[in-house]
Amino acid sequence: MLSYTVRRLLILIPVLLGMTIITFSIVHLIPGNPAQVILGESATDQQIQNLEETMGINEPYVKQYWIYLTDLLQGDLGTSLKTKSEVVSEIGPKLAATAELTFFAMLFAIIVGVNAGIVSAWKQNSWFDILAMVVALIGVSMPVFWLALMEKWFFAQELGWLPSGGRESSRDPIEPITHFFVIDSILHGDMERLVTTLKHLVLPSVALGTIPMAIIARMTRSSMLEVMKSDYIRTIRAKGSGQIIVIYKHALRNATIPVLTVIGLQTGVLLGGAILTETIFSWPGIGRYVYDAITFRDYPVIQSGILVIAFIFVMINLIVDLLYAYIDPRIKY
Amino acid sequence: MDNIVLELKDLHTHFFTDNGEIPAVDGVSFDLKKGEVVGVVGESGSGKSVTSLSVMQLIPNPPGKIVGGEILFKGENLANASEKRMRKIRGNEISMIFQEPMTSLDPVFTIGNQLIEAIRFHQKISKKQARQRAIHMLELVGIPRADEIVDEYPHQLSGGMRQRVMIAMSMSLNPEVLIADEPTTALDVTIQAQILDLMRNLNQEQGTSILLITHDLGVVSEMCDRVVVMYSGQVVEEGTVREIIKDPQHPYTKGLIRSLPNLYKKEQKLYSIPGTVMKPSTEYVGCRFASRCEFAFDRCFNENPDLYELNHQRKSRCFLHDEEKEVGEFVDTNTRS
Amino acid sequence: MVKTEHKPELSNEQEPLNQNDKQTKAISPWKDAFKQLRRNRLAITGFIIIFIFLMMGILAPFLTDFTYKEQMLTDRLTPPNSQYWLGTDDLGRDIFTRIAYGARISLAVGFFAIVGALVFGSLLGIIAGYFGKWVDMLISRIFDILLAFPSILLAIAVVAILGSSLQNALIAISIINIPIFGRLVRSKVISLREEEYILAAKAQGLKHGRIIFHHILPNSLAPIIVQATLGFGTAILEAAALGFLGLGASEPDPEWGKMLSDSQAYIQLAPWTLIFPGVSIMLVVLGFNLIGDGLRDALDPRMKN
Amino acid sequence: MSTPILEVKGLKKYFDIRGGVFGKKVGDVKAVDDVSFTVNRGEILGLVGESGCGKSTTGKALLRLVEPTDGEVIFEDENILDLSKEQMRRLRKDMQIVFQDPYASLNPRHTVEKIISEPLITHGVESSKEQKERVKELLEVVGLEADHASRYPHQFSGGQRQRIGIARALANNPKLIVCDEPVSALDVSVQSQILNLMEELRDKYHLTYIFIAHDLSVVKHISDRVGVMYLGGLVELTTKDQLYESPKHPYTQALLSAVPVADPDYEVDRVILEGDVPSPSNPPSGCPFHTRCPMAMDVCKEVKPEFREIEDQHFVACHLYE
Repeated sequence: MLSYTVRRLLILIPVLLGMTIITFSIVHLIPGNPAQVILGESATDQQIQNLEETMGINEPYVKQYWIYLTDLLQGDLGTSLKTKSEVVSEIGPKLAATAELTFFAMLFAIIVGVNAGIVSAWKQNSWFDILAMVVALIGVSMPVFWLALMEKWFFAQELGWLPSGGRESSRDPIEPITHFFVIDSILHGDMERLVTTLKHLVLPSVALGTIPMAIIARMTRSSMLEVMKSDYIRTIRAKGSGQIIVIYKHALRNATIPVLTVIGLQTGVLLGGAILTETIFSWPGIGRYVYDAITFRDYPVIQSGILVIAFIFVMINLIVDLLYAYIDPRIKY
Repeated sequence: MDNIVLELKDLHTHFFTDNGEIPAVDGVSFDLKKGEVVGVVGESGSGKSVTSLSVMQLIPNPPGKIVGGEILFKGENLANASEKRMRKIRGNEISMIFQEPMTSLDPVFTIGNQLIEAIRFHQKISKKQARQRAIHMLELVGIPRADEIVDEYPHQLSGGMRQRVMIAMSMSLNPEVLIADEPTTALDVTIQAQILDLMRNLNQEQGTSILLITHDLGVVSEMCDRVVVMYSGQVVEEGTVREIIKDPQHPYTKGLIRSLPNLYKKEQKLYSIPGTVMKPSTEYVGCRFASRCEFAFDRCFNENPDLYELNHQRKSRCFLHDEEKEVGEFVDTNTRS
Repeated sequence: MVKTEHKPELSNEQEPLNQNDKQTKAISPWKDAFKQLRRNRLAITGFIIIFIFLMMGILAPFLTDFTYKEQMLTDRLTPPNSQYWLGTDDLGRDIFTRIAYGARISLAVGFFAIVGALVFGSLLGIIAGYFGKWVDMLISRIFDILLAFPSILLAIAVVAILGSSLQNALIAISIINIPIFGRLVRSKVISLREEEYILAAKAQGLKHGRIIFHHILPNSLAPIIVQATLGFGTAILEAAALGFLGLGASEPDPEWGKMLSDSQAYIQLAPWTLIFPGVSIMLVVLGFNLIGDGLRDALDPRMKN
Repeated sequence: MSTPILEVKGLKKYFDIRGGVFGKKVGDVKAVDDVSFTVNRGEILGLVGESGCGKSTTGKALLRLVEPTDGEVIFEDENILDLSKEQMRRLRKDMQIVFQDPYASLNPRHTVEKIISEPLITHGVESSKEQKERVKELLEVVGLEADHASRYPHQFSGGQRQRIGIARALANNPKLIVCDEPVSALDVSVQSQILNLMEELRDKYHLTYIFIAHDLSVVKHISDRVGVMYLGGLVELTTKDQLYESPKHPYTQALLSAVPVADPDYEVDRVILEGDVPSPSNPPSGCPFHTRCPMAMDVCKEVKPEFREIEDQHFVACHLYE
């Protein structure tokens, strides 16, 4: 297990380097003079020159990349052109906001998706199965931002059941401790605020989690059906075990293995989807941060935002791979 | 007759597929007595495995379904027993081992976990006791280092060892009947010898009745008291192992035995039955073997013969038994070159 | 009556095929798959949906009296009625017209992006899978890197580098799909290389080229076709997402994602401006997903026996 | 009769085991470890052994379908391991193989016609009329009908598929055919059809077979001489009568005694071997069989016995006969 972990970590090195090459290109390879492009038409020569110097644009690419990389390793993610402050100091609370949203979205996706998949497989061809699979099929075909817009319109604006955006009510901002507002409200011992926070989480999490939920449900179902046909399930039935043990103990554990991979990959979809969902629900997370940066052509922020999200995605997949090895004893290294 | 533990009466198990209804088991009857080893022999597609799965009600449904007949286990008809009742019987009173030891154990749980689960489902004993019992069973089936193996995963064991684990699991509750569905087919011959030896000992020491499903006449000859020969979903011949091998009556059995290369006999050329096994079909009316049979005559293609009872528990499904003369002629062919 | 003459004991006697031997004609696996697909009602539904949108795109000029950029400023945000079937947007443009023209954009972007990804991805995948060793190492690592980004993010990165336009969005979508096809083809080639019939081909003394083109390629086609069909759907979703973020089509192109983005502000006032473009995206993607699922069932790699 | 067509000297095939943090080579599986034998023109040499003994790898290594690690394979006075890939490709005309799984070895997307004509095209039969004629002829030779040519493999039964595989192997009139478990996947009644067919073809076309199988009775039936393999090496090689009547190696004795005989009167003096075959990645020292051998001596643990001729035509690798 240790050797496997170490090997997985070593494999990550070229991947992480490759990622930085791509994000490096965002700022340094844009056609024309990057400084000019970044600062826009109205920039003065002086401004362009200053930026060229700080970016080291006249150096060869290899050297520029080296500078970028060493800066990164020192925790320097560049400076926002819009706010003129360090990206690294801005990104923390936004990351927490995104993490909180992603967590709840994934929680929703996994709980609903896995259970719907199990029941569908168990009661194959029942009305529940057919309904669930139709819903899942529609779910995977839906653009996440459209779903978000529709939810916002219907549940927030038409029905007024839930807040239409933001993480908290603007009149009464929370004193952040961890920047995870659910945890912060608990730490403050403020139950009313906890309810408000959770209410704000419902629409964006459901919007963001629907597609992964549909995919997880489909995957769980087919994986369960596959496992249910296997020889060892027949053995377990031949021992006289009941349906519950067969399904929830043996079939589920075996079926989890492919489902886990899907969950890992869907986290990526979720993180990507966060850019769209957070924009629609004015969620002050990293997705919206990147979206705003796109609108303002704030290249250093786009660059760092993408890098940070990709980094998180890679780490989540690493965890999934390690979990894999934990669940499936056949994987040994 | 009173010591019959398992009796199949006119069992019909059909599969309902896109290509129509397939009578995989088409009116099978035979019995198994206490302490007896009965072999069910047949080639692929003969319905021997489906028969054994039917007894346990482990036919994947859909597409398979028992559509007729009785399965009497100590007088109780299992063919229409509830799932709840079957769960009590499976593993406890009738247990089963399968052909593929490599895939028949759950890969993500330890050997011990799977054994303990089987024991504790039927007997209310503590985990610790069940574990002791599991280790004891592993020792009984000749697994070395049983107290360590119990905590290992199936993939850490060889095929032969896994089949021993399967046997340990199936014997752990001292069932009256053990159904072994091609238990050694996937194993090497030296390992097969070990497993057959083990099964023979269990049969002799514990008095377990064994229903042995196999395609290998050698295995049958070594293990069984009586033999049932199946072809295309039906029993074509039944008798003691000596009768079947030394004096086969049905043309199929004859052909099968003659087409077997023998380790201890010199033969110039093997006999071969032309053609392949006919897939069972609901529409076909004639004898299932007629198209491959060198003795077939008109009646064979239009009518399916009954099982003729030649002697006590000696049966054969062939029109040639209709007249004494023809049987005589028939037996003659055995010596023909 | 016993037949007296017995058949000669000839070993190479014909084994009869099953009862229906005489009727058995050659059944090509492709034809077989096609037959199965035709029986699949969901897949047929998918084909119908895609066909309708395809026709809408092709026949757009004949279906409406408007053009997609024509602004009827007096009729802004009109709800659906007999004149404007699906209503108008904030600039008074007919939404049905824009959706019909938009079908052209979405289907074309989906098609070209996936075909591009398919060609480059398969090529790289075959090279990596067939030649192995360091070539495989290099190509696989590049795939790993590209797949390390959530796909929409990588698309944003590519568009950020190339500049935002519909064409660059298409290129971006193509690039993010390359590793998906590449990996699929690579793993298929590697698993096929182990197949006994490939070994048999080698044992016959067949040349590399013939093994690749006559054995490996035709047998890896099925999963590629399935992936491509599902890929059309994802590519359309990705194009819409880029359009929504303002990184794809520009004014006045009636790209569906962009239409949604433009109308966001009118969500309460004129929900139809958002409902119909969204439903269109969903239907087209659903159509491709249905076909893809149907194809997967029909082309099941484990051949029926 | 006894002119050698194929001589194998010290054939080895090791597969790398990779592991550790960097996936570097940490050992090897000695699938075939120093195997030598000769095959005479027109004979059938049987190779038997249990799974994992390396018999199949040996067969494939002879044809360079897996590249041997070391050794010589002399086919008609030429060491084929020295040939370039292109020379080897041309030589495949003369050396053919029939595989175990008659389904897996036929391309599911090709018609029988294409399957059988492919080797013809590859080795110079260009006119499509000639190809068609030959395919028809070959189908008849193996007992199929000419109109089967347009069908696909999935439309045939196991025995028929194996006939197709045999027809393909025969296409270019080969001299040597390696038969890699050709009847193991077949039912008993079909198995004898294929065995008889193979014997007939041998006589008709003066073929030489290397017949690999795990079923001792099948090998006995068809072979002239038989080699027994254990853990990557030959332990005994002699004529079939010698081998089955007076096996010398303790493994051969145990193996023969383990075969269940379809005769209730036959009392076998059974030697039941204990334990499993050791892993070829970590073979025991000395004689590979000493861990299970009922007659193991001290020397067996230390020294690997030489494979040598103890009687005329009878080769054994065992310290008992030194």
